[in-house]
Amino acid sequence: MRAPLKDCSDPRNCLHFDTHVWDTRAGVLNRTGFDQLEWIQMAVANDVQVAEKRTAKRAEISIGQADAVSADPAVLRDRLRTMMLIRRFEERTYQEYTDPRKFPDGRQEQKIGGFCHLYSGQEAVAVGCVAVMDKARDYLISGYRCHGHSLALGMTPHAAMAELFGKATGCSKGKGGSMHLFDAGDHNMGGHGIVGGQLPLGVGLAFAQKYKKTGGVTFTFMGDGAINQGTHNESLNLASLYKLPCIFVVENNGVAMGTQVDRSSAEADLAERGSGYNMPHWNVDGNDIDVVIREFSKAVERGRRGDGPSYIVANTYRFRGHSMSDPMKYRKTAEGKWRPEVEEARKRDPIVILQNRMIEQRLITDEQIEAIEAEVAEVVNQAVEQAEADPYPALEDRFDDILAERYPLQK
Amino acid sequence: MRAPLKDCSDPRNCLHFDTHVWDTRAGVLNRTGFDQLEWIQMAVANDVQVAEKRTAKRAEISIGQADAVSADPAVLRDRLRTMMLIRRFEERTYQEYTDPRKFPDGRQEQKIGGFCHLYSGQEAVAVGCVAVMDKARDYLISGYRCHGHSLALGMTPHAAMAELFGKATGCSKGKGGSMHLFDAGDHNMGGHGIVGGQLPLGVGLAFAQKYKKTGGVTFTFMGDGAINQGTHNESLNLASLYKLPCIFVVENNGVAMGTQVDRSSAEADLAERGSGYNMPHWNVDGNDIDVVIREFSKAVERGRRGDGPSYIVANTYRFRGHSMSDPMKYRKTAEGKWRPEVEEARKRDPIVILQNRMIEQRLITDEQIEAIEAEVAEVVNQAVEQAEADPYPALEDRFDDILAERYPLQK
Amino acid sequence: MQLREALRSAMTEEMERDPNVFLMGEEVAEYNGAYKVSEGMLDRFGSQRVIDTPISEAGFAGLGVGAAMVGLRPIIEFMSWSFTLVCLDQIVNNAANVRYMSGGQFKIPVTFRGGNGIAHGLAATHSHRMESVYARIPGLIVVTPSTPAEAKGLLKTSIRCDDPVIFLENEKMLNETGDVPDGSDFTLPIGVADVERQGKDVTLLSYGRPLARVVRPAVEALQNDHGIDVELINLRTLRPLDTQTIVESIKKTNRCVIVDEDWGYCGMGSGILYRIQKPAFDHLDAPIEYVHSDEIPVPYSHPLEEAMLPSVDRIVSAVKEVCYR
Amino acid sequence: MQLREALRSAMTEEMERDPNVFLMGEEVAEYNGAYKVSEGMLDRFGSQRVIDTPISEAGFAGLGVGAAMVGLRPIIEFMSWSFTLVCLDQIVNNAANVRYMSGGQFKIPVTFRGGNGIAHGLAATHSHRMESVYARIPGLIVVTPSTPAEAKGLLKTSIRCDDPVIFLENEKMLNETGDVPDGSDFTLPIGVADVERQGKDVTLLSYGRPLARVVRPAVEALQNDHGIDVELINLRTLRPLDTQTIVESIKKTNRCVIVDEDWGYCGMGSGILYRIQKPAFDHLDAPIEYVHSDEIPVPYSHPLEEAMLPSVDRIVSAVKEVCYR
Ligand SMILES: Cc1ncc(C[n+]2csc(CCOP(=O)(O)OP(=O)(O)O)c2C)c(N)n1
Ligand SMILES: Cc1ncc(C[n+]2csc(CCOP(=O)(O)OP(=O)(O)O)c2C)c(N)n1
Ligand SMILES: [Mg+2]
Ligand SMILES: [Mg+2]
Repeated sequence: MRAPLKDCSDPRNCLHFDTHVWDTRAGVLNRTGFDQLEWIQMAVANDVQVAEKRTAKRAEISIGQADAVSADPAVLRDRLRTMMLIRRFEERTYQEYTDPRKFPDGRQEQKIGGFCHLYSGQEAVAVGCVAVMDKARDYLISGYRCHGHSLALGMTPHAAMAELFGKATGCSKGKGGSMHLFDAGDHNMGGHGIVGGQLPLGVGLAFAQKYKKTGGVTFTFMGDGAINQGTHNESLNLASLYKLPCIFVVENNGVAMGTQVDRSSAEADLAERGSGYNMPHWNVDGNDIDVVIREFSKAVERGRRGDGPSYIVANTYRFRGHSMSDPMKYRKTAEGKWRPEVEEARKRDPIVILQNRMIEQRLITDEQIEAIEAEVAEVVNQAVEQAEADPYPALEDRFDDILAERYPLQK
Repeated sequence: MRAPLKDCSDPRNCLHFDTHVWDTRAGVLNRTGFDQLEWIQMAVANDVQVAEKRTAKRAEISIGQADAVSADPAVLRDRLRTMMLIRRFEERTYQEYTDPRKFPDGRQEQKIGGFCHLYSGQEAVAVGCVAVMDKARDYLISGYRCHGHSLALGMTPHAAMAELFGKATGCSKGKGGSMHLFDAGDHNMGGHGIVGGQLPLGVGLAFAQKYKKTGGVTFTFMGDGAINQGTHNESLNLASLYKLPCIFVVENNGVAMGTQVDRSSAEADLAERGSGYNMPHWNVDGNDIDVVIREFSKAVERGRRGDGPSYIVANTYRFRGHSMSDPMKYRKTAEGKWRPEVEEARKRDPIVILQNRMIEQRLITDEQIEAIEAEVAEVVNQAVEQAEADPYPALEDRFDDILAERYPLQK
Repeated sequence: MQLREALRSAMTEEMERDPNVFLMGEEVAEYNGAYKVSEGMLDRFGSQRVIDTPISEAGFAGLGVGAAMVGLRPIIEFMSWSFTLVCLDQIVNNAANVRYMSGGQFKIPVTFRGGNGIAHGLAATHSHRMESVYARIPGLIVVTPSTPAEAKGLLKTSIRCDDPVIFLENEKMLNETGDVPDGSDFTLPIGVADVERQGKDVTLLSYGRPLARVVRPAVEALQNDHGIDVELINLRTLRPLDTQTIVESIKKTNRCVIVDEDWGYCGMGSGILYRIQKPAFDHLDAPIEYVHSDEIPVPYSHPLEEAMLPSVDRIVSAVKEVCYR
Repeated sequence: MQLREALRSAMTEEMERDPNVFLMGEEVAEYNGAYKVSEGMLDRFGSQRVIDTPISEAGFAGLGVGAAMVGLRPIIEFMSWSFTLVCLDQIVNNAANVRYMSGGQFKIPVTFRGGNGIAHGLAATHSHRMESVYARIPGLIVVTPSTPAEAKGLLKTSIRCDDPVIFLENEKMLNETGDVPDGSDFTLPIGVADVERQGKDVTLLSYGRPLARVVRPAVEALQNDHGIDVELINLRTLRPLDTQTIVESIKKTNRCVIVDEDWGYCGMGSGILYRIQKPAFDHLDAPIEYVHSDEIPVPYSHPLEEAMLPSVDRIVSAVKEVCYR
């Protein structure tokens, strides 16, 4: 029924990712190169040779408490549900974006404006991340592809959809839109439209956590394209110099708009971009939520212990186009057919991976999965209906929320 | 007579720097960590183990044609003279900056305005660099500490001093000042005041060289502080992605203003900041001009061959303060005495190193050195006198040189 | 011809004319342009001259300036001028200052182009109107077309120009169609405003996107519904401003209204107002009106965004006000 | 008290008052401040609260905004506002926009401060006057003192303010001395201009550094040598502008001259001019004069730099012109 879990055939998503190789210098967890098999073999060979010396250091980062295998089945089912909810929300968003609102007089109107970037295919990263967060003290900040992170953090599909519709009931009162979803209560620090612009903010959140000694950590997300912004260099260095509990997560979905990673980064192994900052940097399989949880936990522990930041590249795949207008020619053959990579990626669908694993481990049945499917579809349905019925903000509201104070101000 | 050439006692200037260790991946020349002896030993051990495999790769970068030892004695003497000229120019600039111009009526006026950053102590880097350049097709671009590079490239001390005095005869007609020395004829592309701002320009110059297939290379200089600007990430990646003949040179003089390297960079081995871009990156002893020449030549050959950029950290020392107003407290003990590092650095004076080596090799005599000393002092003297006698630009000239065209413009 | 095609044909012709011209930017090559402006250009000119970049605006903007210093003539496309907030230093301190600081030793023949301003539903980060920021800078030229013919004629002159040009398009303008004179010799002058419509009652100044969106419709409404005969000046170049054409017009009409989509305070219209209020003072029968966007971050929600923008109604009211009607 | 001491005492008092306030910037701690503004503060507050940064303006400006989102009150020192050309995005899109884009969920109580404008002999890259660039942005507050008392009183309010404040000092101002009221309760209001001198003939508007350098001397010369009685308004806050105080004054004097060191076109004075020309139009007997720096990159050479700046003579001429004398 579910596509069976196969050996990974897309090297980008291959489980080699979570084989990490230790650099000989203190605390530096190195990466494996996914497109340089020779290098991987070499690294593994070295690993054996110097295994003795490394054991002490490897122990430094122990496996997190949130290890999937030992988790409560209810928790696992909840994670699966969240991933399925995100998928359903995004696919519905796709429909809502492309189906205009139709008025009795024949007029049509786009329900969702501007750019809209869907998260389908990357769910394991956001949901895995939130699984290791302590929401009382940790923060998450992301780029403009932020629906998944927001829902994973607890935003209701209604608040998200209403924001996409520009309604007063949206999480940002309709002022931010798809790229700028915020929820202070969820410690969802946005939704940021400028590529790389959120990185210094993430460092600042982590700075505040250290300053106030909360023990919290901040997950700072970015895309594979964002690593080429200047803020990347400045933020990594600051976070490591000040030993801040900032966990940088590169969601490497292989492409920035239409530019494949090997055409945007001189070094195709993106974890390497995290070297030079005296910070652990490694690749993980971003399609396997259990791997995400295990690997992110290490970074969380390191952060909580006061040892500073980490740099994790979560390798995954974006099922949809960059935004709604993207014909994805870069994924098609000259004849306009999908390239084999797309089929391969489908086989590594993070939701299917988790479903199959849970079925295998008898933690869920096909019937239960179908029940979840129906339930999240209904939730999203209702969110859309309610958002559609909700009012737009009053026009005068556009002048609110600019400043917190009234002026003249004397304090 | 000359302070004898000792074993390096400042680890920053230790000859270990030019021991480079090969990474196993194609073409990547790795660095040695200068403050991590264990790592160096480890690396060397590995080097032996896999020496076989690496031999082929190491051969890829052969020693440049400009190897000091085999060079013409006249050429060597000329290099020494240029270094001594720069030193004399800078020390005289120090005097001119601090001695105001005195008028008969008792009025005083500063001769040199604004910030002024002296190059004393770093001469081997600029002079060694120019020694490997083919000035018909190569370019050099630098930051605001640009007097040394400019003189090494052939700017007359008069044109430089007149610029510092703000005179019409200055290299930039008095419009640029100390931080913005340019000479298009010398392929001296400036003199740039914004830390890191010149890096993308250097990439652009190298882009033009590749575009026009000139075979030229561009030396793009920066300080150890500049590696923390965003442009560093963007420029390194672009240069390597496009395989441009851009040679990044970090002049690591140990400090950015008053901030020592270990307080500005999370990783104290600065060559590491060049990793992650699929580009050779290594440390060199920036106080030994022969090492500079040998190492920079490798990068030049790589560039000319079309293999792309290199990243070289030239470790050196700044004898003077950051700019003229710097009391250098960060180099003093609580009692206001110089810390031992300063004495150590003096022993590694790049001029003394070259002088002693040349004496040892009987390429120069003490008397000849003194003659050079007298000659450059006189040249600088005359430059100052002439610059002092030169006129300021006419006030109306301030409206010139803004745009190249006249408007309205139709073409 | 669509405006995007006019831009493409300007670039194509100039690249054929001069091998030193090349095009670089995010998604300009293999993707055929984020907005399809450069469609087909990779096929035509190859990957040496039509070049995709990583998302490194400071890097490739500066690359363009460096390449221009040694004789290339780069066309640097920004996906949006909003994104140049991350690379302003490269444009201001390098493109605009290097010539001056070197005492005139270098020319900087680079053209920066891309979509400027509000393109609807993109919210505050993606809706910046950057014209006043650049128009303020000595050493830069700022050009903004509003029709396909202007797009082609002005872009060609910009590429041929030896100074750095800030060329401001708008995403929503690209689909607009219009006639474009034939032949690769067609160019338009930089620094010359166009009196689009002669009129005797009031001088209306505008540029770029709002011309088609609201200004031209408002001019029609004013004539038809209010009998007000507007002299409409399309500025075309924002730096250097063609003050002479404007002041001549005000001498005739004695009234002036400026319309743009910038924020008012320290915005483009403020600069224009400053340039003309003194020479026009004795000829003005009313204060100069300036119709601009509300001074708020651009809201995402469609009705709010619509409400913040200059509208036909706002323009009509402002014109009536200066005409004391 | 020196102005630098006034700034230091404002920061020191606010850091003592509120543990969430901290100071961060290049060379603020161990070097005691590039211009000694923060001298002694590292010793007093320790390295947790007085923090040196690498040369990463975008990084630490954004760090300040992020920390402010969760309740800290950062004081971010820029060695020069000129250098903020490399980090404008962090200030415009993050400091100014995050509150709005989140529908008001976050306050951003960050103060950015440092030297703005021309500090002599620093040439084009280091002499930017950034006030109009920031004053244009909704979501920001822009404050600029001219005396030690103002520096202290305004900086304290800025630090206490829950919105992002752009606080513009000038390197050459730091040595100036003046009385500062005793007590840590002394603050001055943001958004209120100061009528420094009452006068009946002409309203003169200025702010920041030129006040002491040329404006106050010019006012004296106008009174003594020309019998012109100037009403001098020190704006103190550039956003929000205290339009009311200005217009009230013009109603009395019927004449107005603006003086700043910005470039004119789209500069600060253009914004001020726009704000007042309409409400003041019926009261103006002459066009508003705006005395600003020449519109050229700032030259290094001292005589050229001097020549480009507003001078006492230029101000006197402009005032005489609006007074038709
Ligand atoms: C500074 C900046 N430049 C360009 C853009 C336009 N842009 C938006 S998303 C995007 C691609 C980003 O790709 P990536 O970082 O890989 O994230 P993904 O879309 O794959 O999640 C680009 C170029 C922007 N928003 N900001
Ligand atoms: C973007 C920017 N920020 C700050 C400065 C001020 N500044 C000038 S030089 C300097 C230190 C640079 O140190 P480094 O890069 O090591 O070069 P060095 O002075 O040692 O040659 C600083 C902070 C500047 N010019 N530009
Ligand atoms: Mg991507
Ligand atoms: Mg240094």
